[in-house]
Amino acid sequence: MTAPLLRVEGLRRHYASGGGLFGRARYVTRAVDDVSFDVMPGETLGLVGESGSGKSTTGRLVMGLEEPDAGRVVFDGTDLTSLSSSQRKPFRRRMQIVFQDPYAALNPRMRVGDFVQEPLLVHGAEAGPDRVAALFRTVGLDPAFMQRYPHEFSGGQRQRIGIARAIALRPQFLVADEPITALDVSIQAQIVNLFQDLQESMGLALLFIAHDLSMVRYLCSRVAVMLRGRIVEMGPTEAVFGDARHPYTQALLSAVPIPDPAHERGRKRLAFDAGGYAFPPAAALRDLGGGHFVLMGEAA
Amino acid sequence: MALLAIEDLSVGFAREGRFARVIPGLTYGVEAGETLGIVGESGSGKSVHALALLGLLPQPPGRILGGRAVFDGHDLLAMSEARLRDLRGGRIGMIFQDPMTALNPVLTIGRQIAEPLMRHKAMSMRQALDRAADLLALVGIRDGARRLSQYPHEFSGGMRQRVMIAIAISCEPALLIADEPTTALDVTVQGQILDLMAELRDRLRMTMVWITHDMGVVAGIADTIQVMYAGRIMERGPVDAVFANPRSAYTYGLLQSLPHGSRPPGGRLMQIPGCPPDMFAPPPGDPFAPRNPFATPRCHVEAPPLRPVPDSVPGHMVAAWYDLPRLLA
Amino acid sequence: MREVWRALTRRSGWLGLLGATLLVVLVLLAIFGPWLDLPDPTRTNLRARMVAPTLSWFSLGAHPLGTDQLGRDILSRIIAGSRVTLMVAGAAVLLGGVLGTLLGLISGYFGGWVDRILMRLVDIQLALPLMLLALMVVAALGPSLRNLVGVLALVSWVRYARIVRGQVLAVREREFVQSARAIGASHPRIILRHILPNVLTPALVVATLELARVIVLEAGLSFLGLGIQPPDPSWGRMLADGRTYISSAWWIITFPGLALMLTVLAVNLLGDWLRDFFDPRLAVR
Amino acid sequence: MGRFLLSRLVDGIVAIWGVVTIVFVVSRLLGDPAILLLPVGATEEQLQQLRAGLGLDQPIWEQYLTFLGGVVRGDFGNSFQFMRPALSVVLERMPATMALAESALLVGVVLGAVAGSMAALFRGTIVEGVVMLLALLGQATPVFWLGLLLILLFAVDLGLLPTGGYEGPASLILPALTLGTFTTASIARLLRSGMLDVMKDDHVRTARAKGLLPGTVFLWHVARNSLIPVVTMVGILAGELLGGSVVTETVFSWPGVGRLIVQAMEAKDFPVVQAGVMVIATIFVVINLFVDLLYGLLDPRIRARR
Repeated sequence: MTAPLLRVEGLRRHYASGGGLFGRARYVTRAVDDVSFDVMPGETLGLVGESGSGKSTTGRLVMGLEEPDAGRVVFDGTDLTSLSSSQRKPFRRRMQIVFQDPYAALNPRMRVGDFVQEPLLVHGAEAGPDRVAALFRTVGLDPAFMQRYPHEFSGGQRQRIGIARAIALRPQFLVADEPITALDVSIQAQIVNLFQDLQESMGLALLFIAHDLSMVRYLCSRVAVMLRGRIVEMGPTEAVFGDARHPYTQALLSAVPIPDPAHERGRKRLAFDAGGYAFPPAAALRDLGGGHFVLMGEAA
Repeated sequence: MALLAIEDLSVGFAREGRFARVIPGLTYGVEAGETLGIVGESGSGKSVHALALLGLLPQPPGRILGGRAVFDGHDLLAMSEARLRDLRGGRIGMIFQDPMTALNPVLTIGRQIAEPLMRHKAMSMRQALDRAADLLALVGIRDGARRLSQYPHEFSGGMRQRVMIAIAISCEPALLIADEPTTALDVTVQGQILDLMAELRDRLRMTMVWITHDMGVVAGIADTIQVMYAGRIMERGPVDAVFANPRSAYTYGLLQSLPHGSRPPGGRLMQIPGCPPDMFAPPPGDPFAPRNPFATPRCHVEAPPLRPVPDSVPGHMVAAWYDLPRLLA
Repeated sequence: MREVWRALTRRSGWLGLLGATLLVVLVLLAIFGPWLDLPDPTRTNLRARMVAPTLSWFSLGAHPLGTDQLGRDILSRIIAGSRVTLMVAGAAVLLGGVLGTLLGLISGYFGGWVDRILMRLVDIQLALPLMLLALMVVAALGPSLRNLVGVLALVSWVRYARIVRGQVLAVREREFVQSARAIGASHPRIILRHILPNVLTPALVVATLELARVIVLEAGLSFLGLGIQPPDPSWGRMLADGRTYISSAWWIITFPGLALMLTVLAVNLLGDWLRDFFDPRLAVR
Repeated sequence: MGRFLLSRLVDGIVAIWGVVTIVFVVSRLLGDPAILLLPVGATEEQLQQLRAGLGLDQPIWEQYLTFLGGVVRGDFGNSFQFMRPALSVVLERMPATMALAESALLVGVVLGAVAGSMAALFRGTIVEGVVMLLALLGQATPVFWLGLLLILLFAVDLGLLPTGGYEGPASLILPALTLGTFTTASIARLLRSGMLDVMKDDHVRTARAKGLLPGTVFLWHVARNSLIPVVTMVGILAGELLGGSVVTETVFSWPGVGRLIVQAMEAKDFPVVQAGVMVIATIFVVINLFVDLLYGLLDPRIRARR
């Protein structure tokens, strides 16, 4: 068995809100609470959950865009959380991120060619126009677009530009934070196929954060389901989708609309109150065999 | 008889001195008791035409260029604003996409539900608030009497959408237009809202127009599906027939580009190439032709009319010069 | 550039165009004033005291806008006054703008205690009506031109700092800045390449609005005798001097005030248009 | 809510403390008050004596603490001109300043609100054009010039109203109009643009989709929501108003705090300057405290956050 490329252990991030000049914080949001998972080289792990479940924060913590309150992010054997930002820089070549909103993800005052070139310059890599043009072609864009500004592009094209920037340094690992959510339906498949092509040609490992369960089922070999900052179920995609054990996963799967009228007419949705659900005491991920984990209390 | 019959509705938009006919001429009807699901991407004109019907389209930049929309025997577009106002919120209810912004943040929920009742049912504030509490119970919000005095920010997104539904159905409308009411919601909440809407529709015997971009949602709630692209109807018909046997390359592409189950090794999604047209410079002919691998030369020059599909169920119509089943075979 | 032109010539843009034109004319007059064939603005002529305006432009030696109580030509004094006013206000706005933008950038980007201290300083300064602050400082340091510029800059940095900080806070969370952090770009690079270009336009908008405020403030100080000192002509001072003669010579206070109002109007028009063009959200300040 | 009030109060006190410090620093920059106080040709001994009497021979931080202590007790020292406590000199002039500022604010809020609403309601018509033109001119006209013009027109030419002074309500009209013009113009413009923005909001579309009458939509869904930025603006405008009062009072020979400060500055009577500035800064801070409270009343989201 090979070693995981990325190992996340006990990651925690709490946000304090409220409070003032002297008061201590009034509310604590457990954005990410004791999250652990591995990503193997070349593998795609799906991270699903609803808005506010902590999935995007997890991605940001993995990338070091936010500091965790506790826990470790180990990349290829090195604990990144203990590194200074200059020690961390070499790892930035090897792991990158693609964002959700293709409108906010590009600097509106920078030519897209410069934007794609920037990581090459920052890391002192070969950054000539040919290299940038090659990147444009890799993501299916005409290199003639390099001189243009972001507002001249459609959503799908912008997302391609964001991807070109992310893969410029040939990373081994990519966080894709809801990369298709903001796109039109007819464009989503283009981007998913692009991810697939890149994965095959570059051997990329992918942390695919999404709330579209059908897409996750299609794209990911393993999936982790998050609820209010915690992973409640994780395992090989078919195990989780075919034999969901956690009530939240079951409710989620029962609610996914399927484009098939006959199926939809017979559907029974399971009720689940995500906000009111109480985690059982001493809950921990327990192995059901075959790498399928479910968050359960001790009694179970 | 059709409760709502739209004939040749045409809507334009002006921006920075340029003009676009975002809806070149739309004709369709909704039968009483029917649920029509309108599917389309951004820019397909699905939301714009609904706003235009009710006189809610901001003009300018929008402009209604012509057509009729007969509701219950009267043309909404020819009606005075005062008469249209009597219908809005009364016999025609509407629900919008984003429950976070669709409610007034500085007024209590109770007042916002009570307003249409006072307006259309001549209730006093007191009566209206009593009724509002019942309506909250109807849309599944417990402890309604207490929650009436709360403000929108004290409600979650799903709860706010329930409040919007309570407002829309408060006067028991004959027609309910729902513009992407579940798009901004999480999957499980979307499921709850879909169930609630189906139940209310049956209980109040409402006719419904449900606008969405999600094929899965339409499959669940609609009797008839109408697929729109670039302001035109590409295909329309009973959901079972259209999903089982799509005749428009666009409908087919949309359905095929969605993932089904897990990926077979080496498998790829079928993708629709290109991107939606710029409505300020639309392609001549069939607007989908430039992205359509099945397009015939005629598609590029002449827009096809919406015609019945000969060998399908009644009501199944498609706008295409090509014969998709034959091309696929 | 073409976009700017199109926006300027649009229906709502003509006011901005008007402002820009007025301002350009004013600046040209201020620069080329000395080359115009006009009477010396500081030369007194007691035989021609309080001559009423004549509009015979081309007759040599005439006073189109009249003369003041010392017989000085009002038109040439207004033009000479515009030089001083524009120089003082321009320098102050530039100085205040650079300082405020810099501090706003630092405050917004790094946050923490630097931010807290700076913003507290802003609050304190905002708790003091500007006019009073300027009055006090000028009274303390003496009304030299350099002090005046310094005081006006001190008064205006606050608004830049506030707006720029707010913008930085918004831009900092945008995904392209996150992306720059993700590729390991240095702080200076992120600030200079990604943040500064995206906050410059709001800062420019503030600069025009500040220019108008500072011009009025300077005129007010001069009016109270604490601004530009004689013999340098200044609009505020001309108004103050003309007060005494208000019942006998209306033109002494009318024309300098008109010049002041037109200048402020021009700058405001341009500023409003810039704001609407670049960022309508800045409207609520 | 209580905690919020407390924290705003602390903010206000910190701001006033900052003003005190600025005033202290500036007054020490003013030069040696002893030289200013004594007639020319005073002996070094006399100077030393006066310095000791004023506490100017103490180390600077001790002077600062003494000054702070004085401020807390309301003791700014005696006015050099009037030879009695500076604070009481200032407070005597307060009613005049308050009368002026209050009337100007009233003029500004009422006229501004009416004009702004009209402009928004009749957008695209001549009404909006006229209101906006007047508002632009109003914002561009410096108070001292406007004051002079009004005097020229109503006092000198028409002889309807007094040119200045403080005799009866008639003498308040011109100064209040002068001072209130900028406020009127600013509120009119802000309210108009605020209303036009709110009119585009989704919730107004919801209100219209309910079939509500235009009056109901405007009053409850547009005007109600547009008030919030206006209230913030009033806090800022209060500062402009207090600063503007310095000039307005000078133009109209209005016996208020502003004119007193200017006169005291000319006479280097800095205890009065200090007391005057402190009083005005305090008023400003108190106004903004009220604005913050009002803000919470208008916007339940903010109420909840407190």
